[in-house]
Amino acid sequence: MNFKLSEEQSMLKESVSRFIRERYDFDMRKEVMKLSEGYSRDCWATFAELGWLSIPFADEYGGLDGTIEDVAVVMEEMGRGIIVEPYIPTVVMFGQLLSLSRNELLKSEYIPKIIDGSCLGAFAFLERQARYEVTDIKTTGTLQGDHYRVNGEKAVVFNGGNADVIAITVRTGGQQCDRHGVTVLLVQSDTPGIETTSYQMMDGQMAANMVFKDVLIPHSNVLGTVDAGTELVEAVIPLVILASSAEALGVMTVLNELTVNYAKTRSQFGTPISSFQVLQHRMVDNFMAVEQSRSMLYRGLCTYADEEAYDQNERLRSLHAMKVVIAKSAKTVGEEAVQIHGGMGMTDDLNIGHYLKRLISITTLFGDADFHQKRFNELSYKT
Amino acid sequence: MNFKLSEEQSMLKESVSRFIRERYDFDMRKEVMKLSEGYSRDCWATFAELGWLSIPFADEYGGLDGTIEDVAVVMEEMGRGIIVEPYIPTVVMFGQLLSLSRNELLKSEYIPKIIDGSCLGAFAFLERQARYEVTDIKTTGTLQGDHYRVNGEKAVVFNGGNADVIAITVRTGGQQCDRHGVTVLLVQSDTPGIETTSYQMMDGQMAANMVFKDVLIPHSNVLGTVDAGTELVEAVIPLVILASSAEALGVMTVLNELTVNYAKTRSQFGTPISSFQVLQHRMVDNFMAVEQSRSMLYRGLCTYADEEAYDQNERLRSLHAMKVVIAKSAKTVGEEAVQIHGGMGMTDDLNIGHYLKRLISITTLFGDADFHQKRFNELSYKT
Amino acid sequence: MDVKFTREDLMFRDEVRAFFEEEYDFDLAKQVLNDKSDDYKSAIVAWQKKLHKKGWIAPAWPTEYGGSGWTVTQRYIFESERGRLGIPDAIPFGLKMVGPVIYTFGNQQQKERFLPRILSSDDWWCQGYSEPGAGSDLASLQTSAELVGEDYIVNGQKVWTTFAQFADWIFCLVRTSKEIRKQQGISFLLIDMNSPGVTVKPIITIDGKHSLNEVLFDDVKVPIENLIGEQDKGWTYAKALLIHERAGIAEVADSRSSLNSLKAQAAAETSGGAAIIEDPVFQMRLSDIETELMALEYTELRALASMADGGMPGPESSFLKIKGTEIRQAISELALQLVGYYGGALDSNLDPGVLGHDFASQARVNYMYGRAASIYGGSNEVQRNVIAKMVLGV
Amino acid sequence: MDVKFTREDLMFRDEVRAFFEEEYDFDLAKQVLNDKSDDYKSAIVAWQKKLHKKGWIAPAWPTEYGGSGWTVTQRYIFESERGRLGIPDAIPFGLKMVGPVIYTFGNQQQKERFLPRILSSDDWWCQGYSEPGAGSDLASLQTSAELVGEDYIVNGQKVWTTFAQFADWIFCLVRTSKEIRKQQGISFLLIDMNSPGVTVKPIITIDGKHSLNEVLFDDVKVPIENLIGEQDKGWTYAKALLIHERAGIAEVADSRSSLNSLKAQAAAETSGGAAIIEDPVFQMRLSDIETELMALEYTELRALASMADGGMPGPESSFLKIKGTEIRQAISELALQLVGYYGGALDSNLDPGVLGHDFASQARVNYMYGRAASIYGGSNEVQRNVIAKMVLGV
Repeated sequence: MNFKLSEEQSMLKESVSRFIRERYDFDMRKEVMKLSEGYSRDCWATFAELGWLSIPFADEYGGLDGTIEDVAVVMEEMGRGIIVEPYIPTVVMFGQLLSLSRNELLKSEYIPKIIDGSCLGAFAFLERQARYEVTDIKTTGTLQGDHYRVNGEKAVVFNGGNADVIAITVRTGGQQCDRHGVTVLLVQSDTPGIETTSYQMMDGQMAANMVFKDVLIPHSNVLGTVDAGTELVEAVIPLVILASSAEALGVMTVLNELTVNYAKTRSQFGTPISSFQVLQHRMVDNFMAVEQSRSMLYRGLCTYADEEAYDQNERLRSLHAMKVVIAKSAKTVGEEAVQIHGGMGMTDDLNIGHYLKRLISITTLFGDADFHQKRFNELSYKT
Repeated sequence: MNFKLSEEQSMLKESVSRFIRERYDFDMRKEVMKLSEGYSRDCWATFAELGWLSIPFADEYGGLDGTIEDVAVVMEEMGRGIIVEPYIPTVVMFGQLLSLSRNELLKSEYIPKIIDGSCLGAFAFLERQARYEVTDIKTTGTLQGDHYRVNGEKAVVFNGGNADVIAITVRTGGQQCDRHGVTVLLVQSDTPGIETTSYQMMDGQMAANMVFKDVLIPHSNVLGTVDAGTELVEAVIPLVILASSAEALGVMTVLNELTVNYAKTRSQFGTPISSFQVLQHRMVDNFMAVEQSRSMLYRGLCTYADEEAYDQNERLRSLHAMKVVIAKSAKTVGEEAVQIHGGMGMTDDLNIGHYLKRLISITTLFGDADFHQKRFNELSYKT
Repeated sequence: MDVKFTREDLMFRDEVRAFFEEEYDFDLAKQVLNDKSDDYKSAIVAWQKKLHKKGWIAPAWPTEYGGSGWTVTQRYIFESERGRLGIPDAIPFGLKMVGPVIYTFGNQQQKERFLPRILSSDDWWCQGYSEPGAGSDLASLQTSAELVGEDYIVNGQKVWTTFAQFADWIFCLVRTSKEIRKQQGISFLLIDMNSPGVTVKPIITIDGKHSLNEVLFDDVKVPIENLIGEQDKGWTYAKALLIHERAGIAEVADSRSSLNSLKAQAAAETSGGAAIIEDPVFQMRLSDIETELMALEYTELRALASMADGGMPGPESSFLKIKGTEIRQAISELALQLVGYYGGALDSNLDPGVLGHDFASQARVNYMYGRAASIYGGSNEVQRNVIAKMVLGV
Repeated sequence: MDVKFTREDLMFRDEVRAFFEEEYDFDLAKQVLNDKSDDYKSAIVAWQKKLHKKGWIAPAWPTEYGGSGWTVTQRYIFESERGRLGIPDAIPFGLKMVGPVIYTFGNQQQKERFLPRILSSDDWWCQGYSEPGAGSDLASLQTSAELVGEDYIVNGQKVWTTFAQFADWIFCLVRTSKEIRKQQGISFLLIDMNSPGVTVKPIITIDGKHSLNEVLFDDVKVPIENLIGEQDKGWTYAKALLIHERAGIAEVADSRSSLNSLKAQAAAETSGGAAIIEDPVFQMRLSDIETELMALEYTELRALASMADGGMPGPESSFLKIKGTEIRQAISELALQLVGYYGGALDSNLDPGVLGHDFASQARVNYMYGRAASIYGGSNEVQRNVIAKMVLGV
């Protein structure tokens, strides 16, 4: 075991870090958020140039053949900048659904476009009633000839309004919450019958409400296997939560740094507030919370990667536990950052609140702390 | 609403308080605990003389016709002295089962003896498998002629070894966990077939394991109604938990006083440890925890007493919530007292650990925090 | 101990219940209470005027100044019913803050001039305490008031001023002399918000809303008759107010009302086809809060009862503030947890209809703005210091 | 990053597993491990001798002094297997405390004299640091050592000395001169427990057991060759040890083992006819702890890996101590909760057979003695102060 970054990882890390320093400080981020699309096409082009969009894709499509650890290194740095560009929706969600789909035609058509930055993706999985149950799907896909006719509504589709292509879960069989009978389809966003309402989330990311009315999607656009879409989705979720957990780690690290620095400079009662033991100990607890989070990220990465040493149960346990520890830490670290910044922490002008908002979004993604803890319990505690 | 003590209550309080000051300080308590019976007959005689044993009994049997509030006043003071004499087992558990039983013969026989101190009681309700479910009863009572033949085992019978008479729950009908089919019987402790193993608990109270082998108990010794013993037991439990919660309050109050005083006198790093802000805030939290506990005790007393203003659901909710708040406070207050006393808090010679032990026992009695919180939830949260 | 309600108490409960149900405009409240706009202000004022007409606007005031003359139990009942029905508390700045200062420390002329318009809600007040360099350490304030002839000339900057944008008057702590002990030399001044030289600048908070403001004073003339009590003694008045005003600070009724909403939403929202309120883990999260709230309700009642009995004011206001805000924050956190993905949706400009409901964005706003509760009015850290001093004696 | 086990790692895992299963006497352990008697001592020593024979007694020592020469991953594997099987750690006073001080700061003669007998467990060591007036503030210690000829004459009192009743030797911090800075003037002395003038007095703790002692020194003669390093520099050696010894302090494997026992009991104990481990609320209590423990396991691994890479020692030992003891205490609290009424039963003298099992009294003992974990070895408050200084720089 060794947690030192490889030379390549160090270079990636430094490249993201430099980008944020030079082109994406908090004021520049504010400008990006004001753009009508809610993200910067220029920045996205730079991501492509710097190779970040190619990391987890196979060599044969022009990818870097990188691992999820490599993605995590990039995501942690992106967290430090709370970058609003749709890296997770495009590269991790949509990109990995595609990568793991075995649909060679679609892969060779779209992966190169993701890598060169010309194609944005999204994954429409959430329905109003579903909460964190990804198999709770009412949207129907009815096979008619060589097309599926899709009807239904998807909510909070990350990057849905800007995406060129969308992966969508539809029910092709079974009952509303069944694992079986789910199919993942790829659809062009300009296909007739899709009504998209795009909006900005509290964390600056874009999302959309998407209504599908008699949308025709060719059978050849099936990602994975018909009716067995749940397996594909469940193969991609670990990658998403590993990547976003790394991002959360970046966010938390910055928050702690900012908070300690603020405490050292803010004076009350004639002394820096960092001299108050109560604040010291709470900042220590926040430091430990982030270190524990980093440990869980590493544990998640190690366990996920090592199919030889760990069975599936243990691999899932580690991922659920990772989400639990990081979500709890994020809550404490984010809220304490506001508290210790006092009134300043409450202002929309300062970055603190924005980091907190991103943390909340990340910890919600594919399930909050209680959700994952209950899954963990199911896998861990039996008579 | 008014929470000032009445004149009579103030006198009771002062009488217990003086007794502890003069005859039951921590060293004297140690001597009591060394007595072979684990309590002092002399002290018990004094309790009788001072009228404490008569409080909750009806005037016609020589009682003081007092309320549960009056008992609470006494119990809070007893908590300050962590008195090991079996007030709760005798006066509250056994005594109130008897009082509420409507069995006039038994009442006129035993209540005067409880009041004059010549009769100790116990309540045998717990079975090995039952945990906090008082209806989980395997011990059988089989009616034969005008006697019940009782077979089974009761564990952790408070004061079981010293009691002259024992109230016991037996199953006279239904299945193991049924509410119906439970009967409460009164039995002389010297009845043939009872095998008692008496021992001292960690908190200095005495308890016993009691095996019943073909014990014959006359039908006239039924307390309450045959097969409807659960109702009687459930009428007494609120009184027990109100009384013991008041005791816990006394214990916690003393612990906080002792801890703050210790912190003021113990010097480390050239200053009293009470000057450390982290300890200050934790002592403040402990102070607030005890005040919240007192509020819950009062809420419990008020709501329990006022059948006109509150329905049964609300009365039960208040009692469950009281147990929850007090159990949580007790854990924090007790453990923090040890922590702030440092190594000294760990020694068996000091009183701190003994107060902690009593708190643990009280919070376990008739259900711990999680147990009561789940009952509270059942009564509170529905679709 | 007197542990039961009297027959009169129960009749009063029915009267309060009936009044609330008949007079409060629940529909209007639903529309405007969350937008913090002028509609919000007028709805609040209209309701407060109804309470005033009924004689119930100022339960804690002495009857000679317009108080309702209730027993402690009646106040408890009024608050319980208010919480049960989800009716918001009156805006505190006039009724709970400057009003008591005026009737306690003001002169006859001030009482006659200001108290009636506070009771009738004709004047909207705001509080000018905090400054950029004086937050938890309030006594460090720098806004100066120099007596020139019959007027104070006020210069400086106040910050985090809630609803200054609606206010007719502001009560301010200002520095009137530079003594060595910084608590000395502070005066308590009432300033007309329409005075020349007063500027209000909005502060947008992390909920995306405008409740807070900076208030700038640039050579603002304040007539000397607007000084409360003696010059340089303002700290004493402000502190007396802080310790004396124990009711309300815990916001028990408001927490009760939020908790009721939360329960209703948890009964309606589902996960895996089952209502979330049926989830044993979510139930524990709820009752962790609800049991503490039940305790706090009685802690407040005990404080009121002790005050009514002539008990000395102790650290109760700090206690009630800490616990009250901790509970409010805990409720807002659980409410945000409940709405899941939807809590992050829709930052501001879009029709909540996109989500099919508005309670998710509302949960986010409450959570975000609620972070301030442990900061304002003396941070919870400072309140713990106060209790440490007053209770532990350290 | 290197995230997978190698084939060699997996083979090592099998070897450790096999060794533990064959050599450890699980039955004996069950009988004696909780009684803290002489049988306890001899069982411990017997097991440590087996580890020594295998070359695994001192994984962290440099190989030249008898260390096992493992990689970080091997140490991690060894600890994981130990925790999984519930095998206790070696007694730390010789192997993890005084041993490293001797091989780092001792002279050749001291190394030759003491290290082999530490490795072979022929000497039982105890630690003489705390004093009645010097707990968290260790540097205030007063036990004096005055050099008279070739001997130090030691006078004073140590307290909270674990297993002094078994010990052959005690390593002590003593005051050899009264400098202004109290950390100066402290020396590190090795004292034979059989020296005339040494008295051991038991301290019974709130678990009712005897693990701790007072150790009194009355004109005890200690030859000068038992001084480690230079006179008056003992504080430096003690502190270096504290920062350097990062492994083990978190007691991850022991917590894992306790958690496994707790799970087994929760699967066996019932409430309302159902196993307690099926209760969703109890499951949350369990996983609150288990997820933190999983994190801590990797925090320790990261600390080891960083040290193996030559990383500078930082605040890791404080971190591991705080989290490790918090987790151990949380487990003991939940274990006590699990046993309900039985946790309070049977104070000491009675056959646990009365209860039909012994794990309930054991749960109480663990809980009670476990309260000390956040006090000893530098209280958790002091550890947080250390991190504040080293990490936050305040």
